[in-house]
Amino acid sequence: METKLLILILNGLTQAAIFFVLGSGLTLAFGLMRVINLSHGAFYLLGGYIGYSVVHATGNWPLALIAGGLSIALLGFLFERTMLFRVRGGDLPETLLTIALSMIIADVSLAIWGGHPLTLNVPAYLNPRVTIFGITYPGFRYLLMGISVFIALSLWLILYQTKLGAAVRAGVDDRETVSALGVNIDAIYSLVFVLSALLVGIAGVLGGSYLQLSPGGDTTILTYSLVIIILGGMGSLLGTVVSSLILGQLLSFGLAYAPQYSYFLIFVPMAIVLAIRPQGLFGREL
Amino acid sequence: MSVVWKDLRRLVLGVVAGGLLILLPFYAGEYTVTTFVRIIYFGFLALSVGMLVGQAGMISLTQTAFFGLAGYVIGLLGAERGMPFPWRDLIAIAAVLVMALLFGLVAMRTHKIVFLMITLAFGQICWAFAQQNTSLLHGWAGIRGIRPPAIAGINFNRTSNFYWASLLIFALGILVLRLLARSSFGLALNGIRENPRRMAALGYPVYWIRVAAFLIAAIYAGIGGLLATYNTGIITPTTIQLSRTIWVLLMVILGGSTYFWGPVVGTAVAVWLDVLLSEGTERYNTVIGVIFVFVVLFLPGGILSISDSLRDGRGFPFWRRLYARKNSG
Amino acid sequence: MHASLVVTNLHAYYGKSHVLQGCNLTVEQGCVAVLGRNGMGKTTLLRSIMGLTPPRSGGIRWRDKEITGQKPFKIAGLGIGYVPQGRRLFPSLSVEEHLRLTYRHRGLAAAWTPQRVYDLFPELADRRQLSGTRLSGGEQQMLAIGRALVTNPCLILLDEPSEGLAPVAIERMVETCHELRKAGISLLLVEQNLHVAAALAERIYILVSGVTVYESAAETFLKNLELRQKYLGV
Amino acid sequence: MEKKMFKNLFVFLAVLIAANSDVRSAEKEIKVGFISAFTGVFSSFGQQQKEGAVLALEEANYTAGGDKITVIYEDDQLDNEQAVTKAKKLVVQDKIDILTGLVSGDEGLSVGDYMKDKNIPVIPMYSASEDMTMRAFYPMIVRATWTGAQSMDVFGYWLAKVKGWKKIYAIGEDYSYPYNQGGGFKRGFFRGGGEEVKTVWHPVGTTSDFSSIIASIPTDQGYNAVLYNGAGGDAVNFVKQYVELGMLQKIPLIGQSNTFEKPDVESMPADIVGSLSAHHTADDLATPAWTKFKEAYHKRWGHDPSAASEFAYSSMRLILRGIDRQKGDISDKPALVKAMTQVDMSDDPRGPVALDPKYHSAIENVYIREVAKDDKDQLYNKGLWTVKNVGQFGPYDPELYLKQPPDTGSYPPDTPSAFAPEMLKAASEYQYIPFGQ
Amino acid sequence: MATSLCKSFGGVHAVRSADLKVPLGERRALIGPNGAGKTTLFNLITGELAVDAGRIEIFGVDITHKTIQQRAKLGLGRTYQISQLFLNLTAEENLFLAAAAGRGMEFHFLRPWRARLKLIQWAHQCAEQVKLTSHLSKRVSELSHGLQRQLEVGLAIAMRPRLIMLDEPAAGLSPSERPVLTSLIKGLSREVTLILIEHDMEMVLDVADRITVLQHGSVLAEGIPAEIRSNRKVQDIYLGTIYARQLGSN
Repeated sequence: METKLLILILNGLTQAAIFFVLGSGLTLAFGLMRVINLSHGAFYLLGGYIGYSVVHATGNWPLALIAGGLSIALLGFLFERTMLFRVRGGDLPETLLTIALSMIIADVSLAIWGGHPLTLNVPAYLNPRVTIFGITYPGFRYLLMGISVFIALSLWLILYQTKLGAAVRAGVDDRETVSALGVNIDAIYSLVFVLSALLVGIAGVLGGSYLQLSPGGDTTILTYSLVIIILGGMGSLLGTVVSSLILGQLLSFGLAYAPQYSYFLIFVPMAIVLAIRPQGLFGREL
Repeated sequence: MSVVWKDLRRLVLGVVAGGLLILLPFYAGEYTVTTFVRIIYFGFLALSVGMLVGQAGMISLTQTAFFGLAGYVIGLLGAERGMPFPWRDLIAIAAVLVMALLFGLVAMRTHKIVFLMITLAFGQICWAFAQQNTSLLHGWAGIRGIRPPAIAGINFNRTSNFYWASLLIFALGILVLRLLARSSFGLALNGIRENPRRMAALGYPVYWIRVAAFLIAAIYAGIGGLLATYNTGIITPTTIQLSRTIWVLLMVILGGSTYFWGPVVGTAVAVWLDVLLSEGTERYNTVIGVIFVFVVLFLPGGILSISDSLRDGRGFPFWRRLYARKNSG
Repeated sequence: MHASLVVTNLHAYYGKSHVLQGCNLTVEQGCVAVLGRNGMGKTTLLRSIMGLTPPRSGGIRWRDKEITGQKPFKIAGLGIGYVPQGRRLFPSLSVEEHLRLTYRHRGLAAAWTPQRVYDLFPELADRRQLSGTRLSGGEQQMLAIGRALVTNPCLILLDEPSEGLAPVAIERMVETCHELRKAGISLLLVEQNLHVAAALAERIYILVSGVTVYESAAETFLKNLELRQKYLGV
Repeated sequence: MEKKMFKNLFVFLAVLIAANSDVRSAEKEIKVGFISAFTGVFSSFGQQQKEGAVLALEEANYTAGGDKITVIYEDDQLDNEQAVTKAKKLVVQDKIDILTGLVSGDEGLSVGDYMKDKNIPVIPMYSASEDMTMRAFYPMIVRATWTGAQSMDVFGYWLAKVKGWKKIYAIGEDYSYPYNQGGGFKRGFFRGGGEEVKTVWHPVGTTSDFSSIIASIPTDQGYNAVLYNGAGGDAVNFVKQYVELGMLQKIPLIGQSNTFEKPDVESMPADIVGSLSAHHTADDLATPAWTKFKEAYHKRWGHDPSAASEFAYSSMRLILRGIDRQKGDISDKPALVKAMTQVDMSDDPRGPVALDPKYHSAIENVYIREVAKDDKDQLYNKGLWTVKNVGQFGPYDPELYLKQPPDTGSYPPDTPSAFAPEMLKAASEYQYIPFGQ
Repeated sequence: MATSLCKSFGGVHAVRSADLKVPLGERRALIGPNGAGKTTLFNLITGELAVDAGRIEIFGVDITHKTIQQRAKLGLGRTYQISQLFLNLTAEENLFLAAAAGRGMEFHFLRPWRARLKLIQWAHQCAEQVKLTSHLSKRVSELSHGLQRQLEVGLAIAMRPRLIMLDEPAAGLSPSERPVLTSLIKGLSREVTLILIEHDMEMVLDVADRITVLQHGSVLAEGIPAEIRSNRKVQDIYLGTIYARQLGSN
């Protein structure tokens, strides 16, 4: 039973890892641009699919990770530069545009990759069966946690230790003043959106390797992402870490002890937090 | 004089349009009638969303949940437990009101984009519950075999009868909403949309007015849900899934959220588009997505804004938009 | 590296209200002050120069280059520093980060670096890691000036720098401005506090309802009590 | 402004009405409505169905009984409300003569419910809800395919009786089709002497990480196998994680009929070779009918058929042959249905199929299969045993069977003791014949 | 009416211990340099900001912890430095909203607002008072800035307050537009108490019965206009202690 508990915690951490990669991109874009990117789920799916095609063609998983991430970053860049910037500042048009994009992406993906569930083959050297303290747990999941921690640290470093990060935070505080001081805030907007897209593209490849990709996955992923950032507080990196950890464990233990209601369960902390603190655990008042 | 003339013309137009609608089952095919029934029940849902978006400036993504809740209640009470009309229907509306009050009390503490996200989350909670609860709501399968009641010996299983009943309810719904929009409550809602801060300073209970608007909108969604469920005979979690919610929002924006008739026009176009597209192409989601992008970027006021800007001599909004872009760039 | 800002017949709107209704102004060397009562468009004038409120018509030339309608960051990049009204520091950034964020070397030998700013304002050096908004009013103003300074501008636009400051702090601020001028930086000052303007400016412009109605050497204006009464009510 | 809007609305309505006046074509054609999930979560099955049906139609050159066959495809995204709406559209606007398609059990029941009084034959293809041909049966339904329990009863009985297994841990998707599959399995397993089928349900499509469910499987309580009672994306996830967590070494994995179906099995790790399941098809059938079908299918679509595509092929052929039998005169719908039930389907690719005259359901072969690896390292389902002539009631007396409640998430119970004792006896015995004989 | 009010924002004391007592019917002006805390004090009284310490009372009722709405119901009306109007509604609708405020009209769901003749009449009267009668059916967004400022005052009087607080009513007005507003404010009923923040000294001297001067968040001086004009301390904050000498020597 001890083993079971440990595995459940490890599962929760794995879930948290993928949740964090998902949520961080969304929360980053929201923090600076106040854009709720509802095509986040579709980006995830597409990133995963592109990764799948790369693995299928080359057998090179790390290449797929990079390709999936970069292609979504490129898509994000194009979308931001050609459409999103035209409606900047309008909640409704921004939201609607991202919805529309997600419909198109999901449908085009269905046309290209079909409706069968696909999964990226992780090469054996990345997925050894690791046994620690008598618990056998897939090595890829440790890798996943590692990648997630790496991303979290990188984001923290970028945001809090670089000039770029300072510019981003200053832009969140007062975008007008920061631009009057010589910072090209529009370029930073694009950059943040691209970074957000890159992260979700990577999440797609990771998720497609650890789970699977199939039509309809986009809305599920979008819902998870929204719950993560609402719970943690929109725009807060720390909040995303904490809420990913909470939701990961909740989902893991929920599946073990009340599998029928596991999905419903993840909404419970969100509902409680919303009723008490509408801005989320670590969010700022908007 | 000209005012009288205008009123007369409006009256004539109204009577002719009304007449055409009432006589529809006599000159149009059954499927056309069925489609109009769909327009009516989705129209209720669109009015619900449109009232919140257009009149009160609140983008709510929970309305389909109320739509579904009403359907589930009549399914549970009517089809499964044999409760007669109108009790099950009244209880359904009451249930919608209770849920709207609960959600409203929480959601109205927030504004704008946070409100949008919270209502989105509420909608998802309802969907997740409906999908996962197998003991009461039968999960995925939902509830089947819901039939419209026979009232005064009229069989509402007949498409034309059901259509007339729906049309009557819809006309009443439109009338009430019209009165509401012109009432001091409607004006207060507009005031809140424009400037909640000033409304508070004038002494209006902004929070409660918003809650009341949310309740009224929920009733409209609920009525739509009743009609829809009677029409299809089943209620399932897919009725309240996210894509449906988004679809409804599209209808409202397509028609023009700030216009009274906007949601209705949008629904009519969208439902018909759905019918035509699903026949013509398997990729209709892409087509709808592209239309959506087009509307948001170039026709943000919706279909009804076309005639407005033509009348103002501003040209077709699409070209105006492009032109403005060129100039500023 | 000499400053030359020429504003001609500038019109700008704030929403629907026509705030600048034909504004003319020239800054060459030294310090120019724009005076006027509240709501006369002084702040909007600075915002228009910075590109934050793009003018509807009229021209802004900076070193013989048209900058009307440019993006704010480009204008800043051309060597105009900005100290906004009310300081507008970034709550999320520490003092150090404020200075590092806007620091631009421009290849100058005697560039203003964060270190030089600390030398100028030793009180900031002690509070490097503190959030900018947790400083006192005077320190906040120092930081706002320092933040503009490290962009190494030739001209700094100062919007009501004395606002909300204690007399001692105002004195300190005035001293600082004198030092900046010695370092060859021109100043365009918007003030309500006549004494700050008097202590700093060489030329004075008066703005009434968005129109420059008066221009002269500072002394001429300050000595003329009748004019002061007419335009400023003091 | 208002007047303008009103006018717009009016013009708009007029246009709509004009555009939709119903026109019936004069030339003689038979219209077949085809509702399935071509987009959304189940789109994979919808696609396979379409491929199978199109193959049958092309072989018949889109004619039957001398008439042209037109198929109208409608996508319902597996949304039951949409399914009914689309059925309505097909009936009322397109005036179809026959309705087919239908992937899921609930979809079948919903559409079936609507079609009840429409006097139009309904030929469900993959929808396996047993009630369609049992408790909710009406004479216009002809199902030449299967019910959820049909193959699973055979499978459960075999595991208990032949392999001697006593305890199974079943994890399934929480909706009606797995209920029926699980129900069939339990009946067969208990009848064969099984002692427990511990059942856990999880939500469909939204659970992506099953590892916690897997970690909760007790490895020390003597379970002989874990039955994964789900399909599609969930199955791929489950199986993958089951393998990765090293569970395969502890407890063998078995599946319901669709768990290891092609093409999903191709996304699963090769470690699962040997995992058992039962279905009405097997990928290595070597009968001439199957080989012919497989080759034609491969030629037309570039990949191998699955059960879903074979069922669609066979159902479409049933429709065409039924029309042939009536020589194209389909005005008498009950006669058409009767003709269909009399169609000779002994040459069906998956083996001979006959129709039960009372409930219009299929009597056919069940194959017990294991996952194997072919020479190209692709996984497939290799036949082990064949049981012939299995009907939807299995070995039970139909009246007795119908007296039992329908299968749900909580019925049948997990142990035989809480079970109707008469259900533990059978009217007939299955004959397990080695595959290929 | 307000005693020892304090408010600080992140370490900056915007208002520290300000006392203000305005008798019924008086017209009081608040002046002081930018950042002296005038608007903050204003927002404390109207309830847009919460009080850190101190007590506010109007017409004998303690309103320190009352909501904005409750204060409005007690008869407190205000205008804003930056117009807070309902831009996409007509001027008439704007005035009606203010006229109907606090009269329980907000939950009359079905009766058209136009049917409330008394309120309409009152709204029209207010429109006349702020000289907007000919613009009633225009959308506010189509009105000029000057007319919007007049409507801003119109909204405040339409809610029949007993105390009106005007926050820089002349902000952004051209000199030609100012007299209209000044006469309009002067023409208000004497039963209404008035508190006004304004920088336009001409207007202040013209309108106010008494003037309160704020500096650094506290009251520096208070008196009738003539007293204030000659008050040495007030001159100091305009002329300053440090630079007065310098200026004198210039």
